[in-house]
Amino acid sequence: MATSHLRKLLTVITESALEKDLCSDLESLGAHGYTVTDARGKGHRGVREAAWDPSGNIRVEVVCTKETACAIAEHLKAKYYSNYAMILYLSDVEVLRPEKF
Amino acid sequence: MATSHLRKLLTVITESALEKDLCSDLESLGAHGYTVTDARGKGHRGVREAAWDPSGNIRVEVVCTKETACAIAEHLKAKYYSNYAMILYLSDVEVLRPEKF
Amino acid sequence: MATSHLRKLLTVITESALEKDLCSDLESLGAHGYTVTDARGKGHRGVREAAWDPSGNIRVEVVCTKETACAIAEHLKAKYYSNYAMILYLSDVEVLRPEKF
Amino acid sequence: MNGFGHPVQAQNGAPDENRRVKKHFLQNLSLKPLKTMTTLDPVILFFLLGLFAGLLRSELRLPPAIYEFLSVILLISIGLKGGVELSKQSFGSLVGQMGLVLALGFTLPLLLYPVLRLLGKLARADAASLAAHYGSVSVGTFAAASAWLTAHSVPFEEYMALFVVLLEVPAIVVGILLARGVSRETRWGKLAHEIFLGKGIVLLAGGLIVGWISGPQGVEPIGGLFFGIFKGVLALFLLEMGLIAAAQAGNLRKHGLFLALFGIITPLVCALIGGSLGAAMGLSIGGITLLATLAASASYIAVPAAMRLAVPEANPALSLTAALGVTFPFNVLVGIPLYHRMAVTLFGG
Amino acid sequence: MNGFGHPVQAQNGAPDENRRVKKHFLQNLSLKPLKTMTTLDPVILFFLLGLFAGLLRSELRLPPAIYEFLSVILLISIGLKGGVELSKQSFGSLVGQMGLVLALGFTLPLLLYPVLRLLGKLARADAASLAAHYGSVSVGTFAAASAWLTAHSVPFEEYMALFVVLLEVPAIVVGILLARGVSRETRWGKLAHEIFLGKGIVLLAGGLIVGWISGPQGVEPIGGLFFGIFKGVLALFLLEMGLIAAAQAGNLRKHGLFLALFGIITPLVCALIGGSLGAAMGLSIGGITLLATLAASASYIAVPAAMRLAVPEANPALSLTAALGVTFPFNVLVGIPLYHRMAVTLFGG
Amino acid sequence: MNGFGHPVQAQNGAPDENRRVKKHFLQNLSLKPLKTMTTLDPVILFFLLGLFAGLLRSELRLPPAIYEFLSVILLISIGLKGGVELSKQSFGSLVGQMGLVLALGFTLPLLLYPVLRLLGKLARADAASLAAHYGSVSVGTFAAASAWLTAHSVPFEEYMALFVVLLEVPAIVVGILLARGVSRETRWGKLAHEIFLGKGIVLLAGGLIVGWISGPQGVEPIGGLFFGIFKGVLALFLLEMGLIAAAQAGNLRKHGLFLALFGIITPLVCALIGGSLGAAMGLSIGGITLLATLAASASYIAVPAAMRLAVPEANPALSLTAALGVTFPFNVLVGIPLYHRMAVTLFGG
Ligand SMILES: Nc1ncnc2c1ncn2[C@@H]1O[C@H](COP(=O)(O)O)[C@@H](O)[C@H]1O
Ligand SMILES: Nc1ncnc2c1ncn2[C@@H]1O[C@H](COP(=O)(O)O)[C@@H](O)[C@H]1O
Ligand SMILES: Nc1ncnc2c1ncn2[C@@H]1O[C@H](COP(=O)(O)O)[C@@H](O)[C@H]1O
Ligand code: NA
Ligand code: NA
Ligand code: NA
Repeated sequence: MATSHLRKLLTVITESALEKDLCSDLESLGAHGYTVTDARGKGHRGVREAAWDPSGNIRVEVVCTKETACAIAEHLKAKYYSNYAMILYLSDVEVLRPEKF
Repeated sequence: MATSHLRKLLTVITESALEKDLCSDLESLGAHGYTVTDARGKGHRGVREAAWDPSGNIRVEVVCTKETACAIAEHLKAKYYSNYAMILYLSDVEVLRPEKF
Repeated sequence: MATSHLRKLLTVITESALEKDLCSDLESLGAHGYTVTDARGKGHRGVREAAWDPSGNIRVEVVCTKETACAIAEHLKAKYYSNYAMILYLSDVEVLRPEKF
Repeated sequence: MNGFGHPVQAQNGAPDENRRVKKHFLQNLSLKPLKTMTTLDPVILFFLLGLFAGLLRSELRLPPAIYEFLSVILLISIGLKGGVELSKQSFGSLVGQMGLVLALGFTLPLLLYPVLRLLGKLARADAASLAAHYGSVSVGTFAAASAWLTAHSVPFEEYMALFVVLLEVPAIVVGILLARGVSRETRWGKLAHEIFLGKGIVLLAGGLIVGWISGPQGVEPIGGLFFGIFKGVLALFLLEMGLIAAAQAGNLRKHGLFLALFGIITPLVCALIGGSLGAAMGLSIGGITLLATLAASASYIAVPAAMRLAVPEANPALSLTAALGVTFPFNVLVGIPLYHRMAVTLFGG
Repeated sequence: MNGFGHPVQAQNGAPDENRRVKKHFLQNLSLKPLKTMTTLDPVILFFLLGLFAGLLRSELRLPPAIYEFLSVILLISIGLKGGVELSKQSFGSLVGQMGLVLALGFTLPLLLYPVLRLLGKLARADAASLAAHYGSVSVGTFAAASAWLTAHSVPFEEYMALFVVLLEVPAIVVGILLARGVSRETRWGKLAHEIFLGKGIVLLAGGLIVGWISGPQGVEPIGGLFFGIFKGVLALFLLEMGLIAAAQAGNLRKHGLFLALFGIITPLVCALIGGSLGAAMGLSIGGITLLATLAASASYIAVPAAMRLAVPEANPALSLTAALGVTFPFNVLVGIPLYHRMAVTLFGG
Repeated sequence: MNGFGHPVQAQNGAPDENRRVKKHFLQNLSLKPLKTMTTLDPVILFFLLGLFAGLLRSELRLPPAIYEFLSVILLISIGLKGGVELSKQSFGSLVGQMGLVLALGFTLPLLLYPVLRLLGKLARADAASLAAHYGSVSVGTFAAASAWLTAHSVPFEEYMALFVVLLEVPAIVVGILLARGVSRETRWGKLAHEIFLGKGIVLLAGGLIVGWISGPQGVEPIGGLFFGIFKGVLALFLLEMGLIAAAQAGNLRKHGLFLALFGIITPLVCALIGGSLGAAMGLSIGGITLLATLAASASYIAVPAAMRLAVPEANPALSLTAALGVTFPFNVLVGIPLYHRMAVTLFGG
């Protein structure tokens, strides 16, 4: 696999209520795609159970360049961190087709 | 993103039946939070289908310090590995607000 | 955790319709296990909503050796990339029991 | 009869008979403490079952998809039923009532806000959000109240489902204005979309319109799902609501006495206002009871969703704990019969 | 009657009465524009509700598990009903009809393919895939058509559910052959497995067999779920289908006029072919209407799944947009009554 | 009648008529092999459908949420029905029976354990776990048995749902004691919580209590969901159970002949013990059949969950394969009629 390229994987875990807004933020900040799964969990803002719809979490993944990842992270921090249950982390990934991300 | 900090992401994949016990273990070992998603899969203990509730897997993620991650990993290995379908892996992640993890 | 070992985590995000074929490919290429979660998302081939079954995505994870990961990645690229919605990325993970992967 | 395949006997047994027989049986057993329960509908017993199971931390959890399914059926059923009755009314005669009900929806949150600011010493956003929750309505409570009235053979204006739709929205608008003021740039277009096209309104109003167009015989073929199993669906829904209400108990301990008191006193006061309006509007005793219940109920679906996006700095735990953990159980277990008694006593001349 | 616990009045009200009353009510209101809707079944109104909610980008989304649940009940209900009627037929008398219907299933895609290649200028795989979609059938459309006929008191051959099963498969085989040719190594074994053991066929054929073995009284105890709430389940299913159809609208804009035209003209032509065959087979007017509807309908479950695996280079957006975004709504809203009128006019001597 | 909107004819057709007609029809077709199936209830046919679809590796998979939904309705229905009948009994007269049934629950696993250790040569934990599974009961099997009795017009003591609750727990306690001994520190508090507040017990016992408090007429308004569609829900549930049972077939090949033999012989022996106890308790033939079936059935919900946490070193594949892959199908397809025949032959004097 000589042709692999480095990108960033940004993972955001937050309230389901934000899905729509968050995804349109991601697109306008330059992400070429995203993947969402339903999740539940616990953090500083307590248990989020998913017993009924709006009480659950979503887990959003974006593979993108380092610059885009940082821009998204800063934006989310500024816009959502103070009022919403949200965590966010970044890791390094290799991709095969760099033009896609 | 000058202010990013290194943490460990611990991912555990195991039987849904363990969710309650596992999460309380995580908390008592110092995790500040965790995220759970439902999953299915196959490993050394065969196919786990999620066709009905207890036959499925969960995928649990914890972002924490290296020390906590190792403590949790050792604990889970000792307590569950011999009798339960379980795998566990660690990776490096960058977080924005280190005080949360 | 002196005894941790390096492996690759391969993550594939693709159409749910491929689950059966993809999993049997993984096994025949040497993966010792895999984990599947249901997902939705957006990419070059548009929105995949999961509103009804076949319109959704799956997110498949495989922990394996570097060689196996590359073999799988090449195979998937050759077999599915041109006709299916699919992305694929690799990252480094540490595992406790190397013989399992 | 010894099987599961057939409905239980006496489809036409009068409810009074029913209660008499039950009392009789319980007296024979001489289980005195149960006697107070003789007026408990099975749907209420299912709510209690969920509540106890939740408080005892039972494993019992219904998948979210089931909760969705049950609430979809409830919303459509209520809408359909209301629409069918609406089709029997001349629309003109209702415009006056509709205006008054809308006015109630704007007034209630305006009354509650100063109380929350001054007595509750809550921050502006939190006070506005709580006011919006209690100014709006809970469809589950409305369903429980209709079922209670039916079980007690109290007739009511079936078209009141229309009032549920009307009462759902104004409090949201008022709440956002209270939190943000008029000056700041709230994205009203996006918000209106969010509110009017949310699940609750679409299904309730959609059901109303379908019922209204189709009329009584038109909806009959789909009645098996939407009317025939309605009360069973309500029982399961309340079981789930009991579990959800119990899950709020932890928060309740945290946020203290104020929420508990607010969650009980507010519905009492609002019921009086709503009931009086109903009487002024010339509703029947059943109708007065229902309007009182609507005023007394607090939203836990439409308003939380709207507030989370429009007033994110309001703490959602506060309003959900009060609405789901205190007011919903209070209304379902104590409030509804109380509001009926109130209607009879004050307006039953 | 003032509660939710009981089905709406007049279980035995004749449908004609029904429509007369409805018309009467709407005239009194003098809401002229609604008058064209007087023949709209509530299940169609629910489809429109879903369509509008979807087009307006409502929050309304039913969890996939509910969609699955509804479609499982629909498939089994249709199968059971067909099987019960089959048990009243002598099997021998149907073999001829079955052969003709199978021939229809092989012929339709062969007729459509050249049109798509020459007029539509589509690539081979895309033309073959679209031909397979339109050569096969949609169970949801069949259910809507049966409900429409029942609501309009048009009798039909109930065993036609058998034809749904028969028409589902041949077009898939033809489509794959058109795309791949006979020479190339298609894994037919795997494909046959995929097709015959897919959800749709298993439940429909399974229901048929159960109904056929059990006979009318045998299935009666399970009738509460599979017949009693059938039309309500269909209403919810069509609500969801409306949402799904609306979601295809975006694609429609992209893929332009051709798909829209193809999605409307094809069902008209196919309906004529299917209806003529039905008349030749000696079916009743209702049966002719149903066979016309089946021919006019396009698969959106079995065929997309099979094509995705067997002809992956075909763009699934093309066929789904046409089948779900154009043809399904067209058939449900306009086609079914039209095909009935056609049957009466052409073959109603 | 030619539509889906109405239940199939002859709501009051006697089951005997039913079977006669069916036989007649099948003889006319002269399909001899089918003749043995004439006593097959449609719910059993749905089980077979699931089994075959599963063994043929069909795509058919119901979402887990549906499985949950169906089992919630089943558990509550059975509980309600039992509770209603309980409300007609004097409680005192049942205490004796309840004691005997509890004793049965403690005895069965103690009888099975030595057999599994000595004949099966199983490890301590595995033997204890299997003993617990077979000492406890399966609610699905109970539902199938009640439906079978009803379909064959065999009356039984409806309050036996109470025995299901009573039989569910003791075997778990015995199993854990057998695996762990008394000395070791098992966390009984946590376990008791796990067991008594598991989904199964809460819904079954909850339904019992609600039915018991509400009485026959009290539960009537919720009967549409819990009784009206019960048998259809059971049919879908058994379809799913067929799929699940088929999925165990792979394991069966692995774990060999012993499990297959154990899974068939154990229910036969247990049925004899349970049936004899029923006869000694003075139950009717239907009641004897049901108690035999309960004794013969193996738990696949409550016990697996409890054992997984309390005796994790027991291999869950062993007990699930036997209980789901062998004993459940055996009981549903062969056992129930057999236990009825046994009851008639041995105790039918
Ligand atoms: N340390 C953590 N590890 C993994 N997930 C976390 C962690 N902390 C929080 N989360 C997830 O992020 C959500 C929001 O976190 P918080 O804002 O801290 O309440 C929680 O509901 C969890 O699902
Ligand atoms: N190599 C692997 N890669 C990804 N997931 C795995 C792997 N091995 C096992 N798993 C997951 O972990 C669960 C338990 O594994 P095991 O204990 O090996 O049966 C499986 O059901 C899979 O979901
Ligand atoms: N940049 C990305 N980051 C995360 N997920 C993506 C990204 N691009 C695509 N995906 C996911 O992969 C699926 C297929 O992608 P595509 O083939 O580009 O349509 C999408 O539906 C998304 O779920
Ligand atoms: Na209110
Ligand atoms: Na067609
Ligand atoms: Na047993």
